[in-house]
Amino acid sequence: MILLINRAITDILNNKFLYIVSIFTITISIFIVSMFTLFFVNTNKIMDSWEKGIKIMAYLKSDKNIEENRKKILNLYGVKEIKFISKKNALNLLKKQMKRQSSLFTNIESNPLPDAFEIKMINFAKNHKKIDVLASQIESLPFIDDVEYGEKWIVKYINIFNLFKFTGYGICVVFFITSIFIVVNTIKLIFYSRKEELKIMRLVGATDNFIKNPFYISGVFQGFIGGILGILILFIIYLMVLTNVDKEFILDFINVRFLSFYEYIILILCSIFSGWFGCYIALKKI
Amino acid sequence: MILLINRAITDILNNKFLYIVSIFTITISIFIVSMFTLFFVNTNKIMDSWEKGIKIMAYLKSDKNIEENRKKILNLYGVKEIKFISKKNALNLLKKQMKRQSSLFTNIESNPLPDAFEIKMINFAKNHKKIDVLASQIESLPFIDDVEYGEKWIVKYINIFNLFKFTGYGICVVFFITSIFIVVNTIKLIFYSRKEELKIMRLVGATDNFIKNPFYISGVFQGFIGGILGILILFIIYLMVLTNVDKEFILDFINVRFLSFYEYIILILCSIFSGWFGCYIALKKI
Amino acid sequence: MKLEDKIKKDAIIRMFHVNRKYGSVYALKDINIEIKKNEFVFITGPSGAGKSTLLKLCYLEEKLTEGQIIIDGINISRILPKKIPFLRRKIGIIFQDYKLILTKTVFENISLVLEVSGHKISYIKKKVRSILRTVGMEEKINSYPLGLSGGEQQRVAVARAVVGNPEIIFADEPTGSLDKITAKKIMELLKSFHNRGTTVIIATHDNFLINNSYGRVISLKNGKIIKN
Amino acid sequence: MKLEDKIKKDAIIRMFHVNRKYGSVYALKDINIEIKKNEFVFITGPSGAGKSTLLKLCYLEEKLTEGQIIIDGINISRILPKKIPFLRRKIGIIFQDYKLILTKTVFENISLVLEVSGHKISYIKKKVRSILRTVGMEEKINSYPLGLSGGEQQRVAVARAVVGNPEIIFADEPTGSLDKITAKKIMELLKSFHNRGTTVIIATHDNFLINNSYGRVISLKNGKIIKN
Ligand SMILES: Nc1ncnc2c1ncn2[C@@H]1O[C@H](COP(=O)(O)OP(=O)(O)OP(=O)(O)O)[C@@H](O)[C@H]1O
Ligand SMILES: Nc1ncnc2c1ncn2[C@@H]1O[C@H](COP(=O)(O)OP(=O)(O)OP(=O)(O)O)[C@@H](O)[C@H]1O
Ligand SMILES: [Mg+2]
Ligand SMILES: [Mg+2]
Repeated sequence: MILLINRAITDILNNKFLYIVSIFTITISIFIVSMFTLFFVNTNKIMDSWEKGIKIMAYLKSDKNIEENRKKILNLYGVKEIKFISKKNALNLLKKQMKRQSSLFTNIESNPLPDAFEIKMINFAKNHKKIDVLASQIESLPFIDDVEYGEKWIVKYINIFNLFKFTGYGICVVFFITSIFIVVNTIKLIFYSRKEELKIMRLVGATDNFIKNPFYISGVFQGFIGGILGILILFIIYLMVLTNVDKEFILDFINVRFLSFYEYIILILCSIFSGWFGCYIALKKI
Repeated sequence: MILLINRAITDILNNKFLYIVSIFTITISIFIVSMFTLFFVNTNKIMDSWEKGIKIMAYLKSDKNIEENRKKILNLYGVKEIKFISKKNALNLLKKQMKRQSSLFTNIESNPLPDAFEIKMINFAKNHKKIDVLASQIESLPFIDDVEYGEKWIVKYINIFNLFKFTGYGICVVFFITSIFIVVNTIKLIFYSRKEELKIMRLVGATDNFIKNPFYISGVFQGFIGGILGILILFIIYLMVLTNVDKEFILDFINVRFLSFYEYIILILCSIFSGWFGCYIALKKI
Repeated sequence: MKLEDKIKKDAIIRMFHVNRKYGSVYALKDINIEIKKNEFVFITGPSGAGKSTLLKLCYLEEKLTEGQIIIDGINISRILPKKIPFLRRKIGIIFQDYKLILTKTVFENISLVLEVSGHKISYIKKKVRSILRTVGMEEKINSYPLGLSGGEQQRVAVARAVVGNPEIIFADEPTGSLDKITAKKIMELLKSFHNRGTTVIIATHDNFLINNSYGRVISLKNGKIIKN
Repeated sequence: MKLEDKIKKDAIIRMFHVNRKYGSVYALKDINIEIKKNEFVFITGPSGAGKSTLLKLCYLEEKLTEGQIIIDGINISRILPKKIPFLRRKIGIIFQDYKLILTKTVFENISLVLEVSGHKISYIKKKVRSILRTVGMEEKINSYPLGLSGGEQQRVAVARAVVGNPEIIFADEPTGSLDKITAKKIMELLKSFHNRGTTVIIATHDNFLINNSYGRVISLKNGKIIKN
């Protein structure tokens, strides 16, 4: 075992240039993947905050059985939360929303607005078809007068969320695969330039494992170092951006955050995996 | 010249594996860059459509010199377009917007709303500080009663636009640089595994140019092929996604488009450049 | 008594109707050789006669086109791939082009053979040093092959071939880059292994080596045996 | 009359107090040699004596530690880098380790020398073929070096060295892998170039070559000249 690690180390020292190239490649790949993760993690929060805003307004007939009706709606699949908004609250809200135009309402005596439920949905139901279905289910309830749910507006936004989310996930997956490809390629190239050496080792009686194990060790090592460096570079850039950019500019809107410990671990594991996998693929045909 | 191209070709044939790896790497890099470009081009359109919505409402004192006042505002830096909204139009708009609550307005006789200008800004001014400045300039005009510009709302959205835009541009630049790095690395590695050959050529009297020119030719060639393949792969994936994904889902919202001819050319030029530049860097130290 | 058992008793290497073709050209044609344990054999012939090819077939760097080769009781065209390393550990090879690993020092190149068969570090260090002394290369123990002269590289190749105390030594032109005095020392070394029971097979075109030595001579020409 | 002009007249190669150190060890120490145009010189000595190093200094593969070497009137430690290729085109080199390009065929390896100096394809094809015939390798014209025997590779290396009709030929152990008959043919080839006016410098440890030949002998040992 000590001999094995020893061999892996001398191997790295004897082929510094190749290992530097390979670690550098892994570093870049991990940097890109983690940069994207960072971007995605942060924009995802924006999307989440938008999503929270999606709700259905259900206007009630003048039926006073509010608690009972609320339960009926709660039983529908997809409903998460229901808030009752009395006609009085509705008018106040309206006045507040329309500051300037509130002068319109000063002379009104009777309140023509209906009572309403504000209905929030579980995440799963936040899809434009599912909302349609839920809305018509609610509308068909006898105590409901009318249903309103932003229609076009809501559809638009849900579609943006989904477009972002799916392309986001897609890009992340593509990155991960391509960076593994690139690492595999680099390691393959390294093997190519060392194939004579491996042939000689075979000829003096080395078994497959004897030849391959140090490569796996150094592959994992390269992955580990590359991963750490990649995240480090990202972190440095992140700090540089954060100190140079007008802080209010971003911070008053969302808390841009760096990766969590959990995400670190995942990224470094991915990096180690790609080093290992690169070796695996490159060694398979030797 | 024919001899030169001849040598470049035999060179590629003699080192198929190395060239395949290198073209493959360029393909991947261009694929990533162009995927990102595509993503960015399409989301950018969304952002643009949002941006168009940013406007300042300037409420007028009861001054009838509308044309003159409009001109005064138009002279301010950053103003692009001004639309006059009379009090009557404003009320109609309000009624339309509030469908449900429009019953509120049925009994109103006198219109308490003021006349207003809806002011759109040039792109350059779409920054939350610049809007602040412009708004207070407008407010200080004698014929203006009050100014309203979405305040928090607008600031939020402008910040989102900018966050997206800047990280978007940033990611694009980082990609381009890293993919050039990776291509350079790959080509360096290829040179490394062929340095003996180059040394021999030197020893039999080859000049620098004699050695390097075929490499440049094949570098450009690799870049070209890699670029075409990368875009091709992206296009295939794009078609696959487009045929499989629920069409309304995306299309009713924005027209997702593929790259323009102009963008193709840019990408392929970038790819060729990276092949050439990879050679340049790798050859510099030889 | 099986055929293979019978052969094992008296012959360590036996070739039956061995052919090796490259494209349509025969590098070796209908070779039949039997080499006994502890024999000292020269394979000779002009450039391109097939000497190296013959050795390469024995240590499995090249594959047979037709025929059978039995080494130490093992039919090498039927050997399981994972057993090949263990066969090779019984063999010491001096390659015509040395085949030193350029990224490893002289010490590392030689110790590799011992590491492969799992020897202890302390033993390896002692053994490598002593074998380098024998070939007159102890001063270059930490040099890299590219920092050695042609003859020095060849001596390292010799040292690597014999360091594992192999049962069979294949030496392909082991003294081609050496001056007469050093060449004689290397031949003496090979003979001392022979005296300890090793089978030694030397491919060479150098008549001087053959004339000043003892042992059997097999002459090849154009891939065929012309004298045995 | 400047010093360099004077030398040009009678000597094509002249070395003044040449030293070459590797680390703290001298591979060559205080070498003073003058070689006239159209001389035929053997440099001899045991393995590690410094023969190859001496040649490498002349064709600029290695750098001098101290001293001056003047070749064809050019002081090679002061030569402009971009002029080196043109100096090398006047020189034909047979490397001890052949230095064939493994990814190129025999034809491509040899034609490279002619392409480099801008010859026409038709001339190149004819010339390469004829030189391969001379060394007995015309059948292997489309082989790759790894598909050749050791001696065949060496003959390709010889062909490459002489194909450009160089003014000086440096031959480092040019017959080390060749049987006596082929070796003799190669020596004849080198002599025929000598007869046409080429300066030939051969590094070898093979006394047989030297004894059966004509020409001046310079003996090295441990980096010093012991006989001139
Ligand atoms: N991999 C190969 N592909 C094609 N031909 C080959 C290959 N290896 C060897 N040959 C041919 O087989 C013949 C015998 O080669 P071999 O190396 O056995 O000769 P040799 O007797 O060792 O010669 P030398 O004394 O020059 O080393 C040669 O003509 C050579 O060109
Ligand atoms: N690059 C190098 N680094 C360190 N030492 C070197 C280097 N090249 C040669 N030497 C040493 O210089 C000495 C002379 O080497 P050289 O190759 O000139 O010997 P040679 O006379 O050609 O021997 P041979 O007949 O074995 O080829 C040797 O001891 C060698 O180890
Ligand atoms: Mg041979
Ligand atoms: Mg030498």
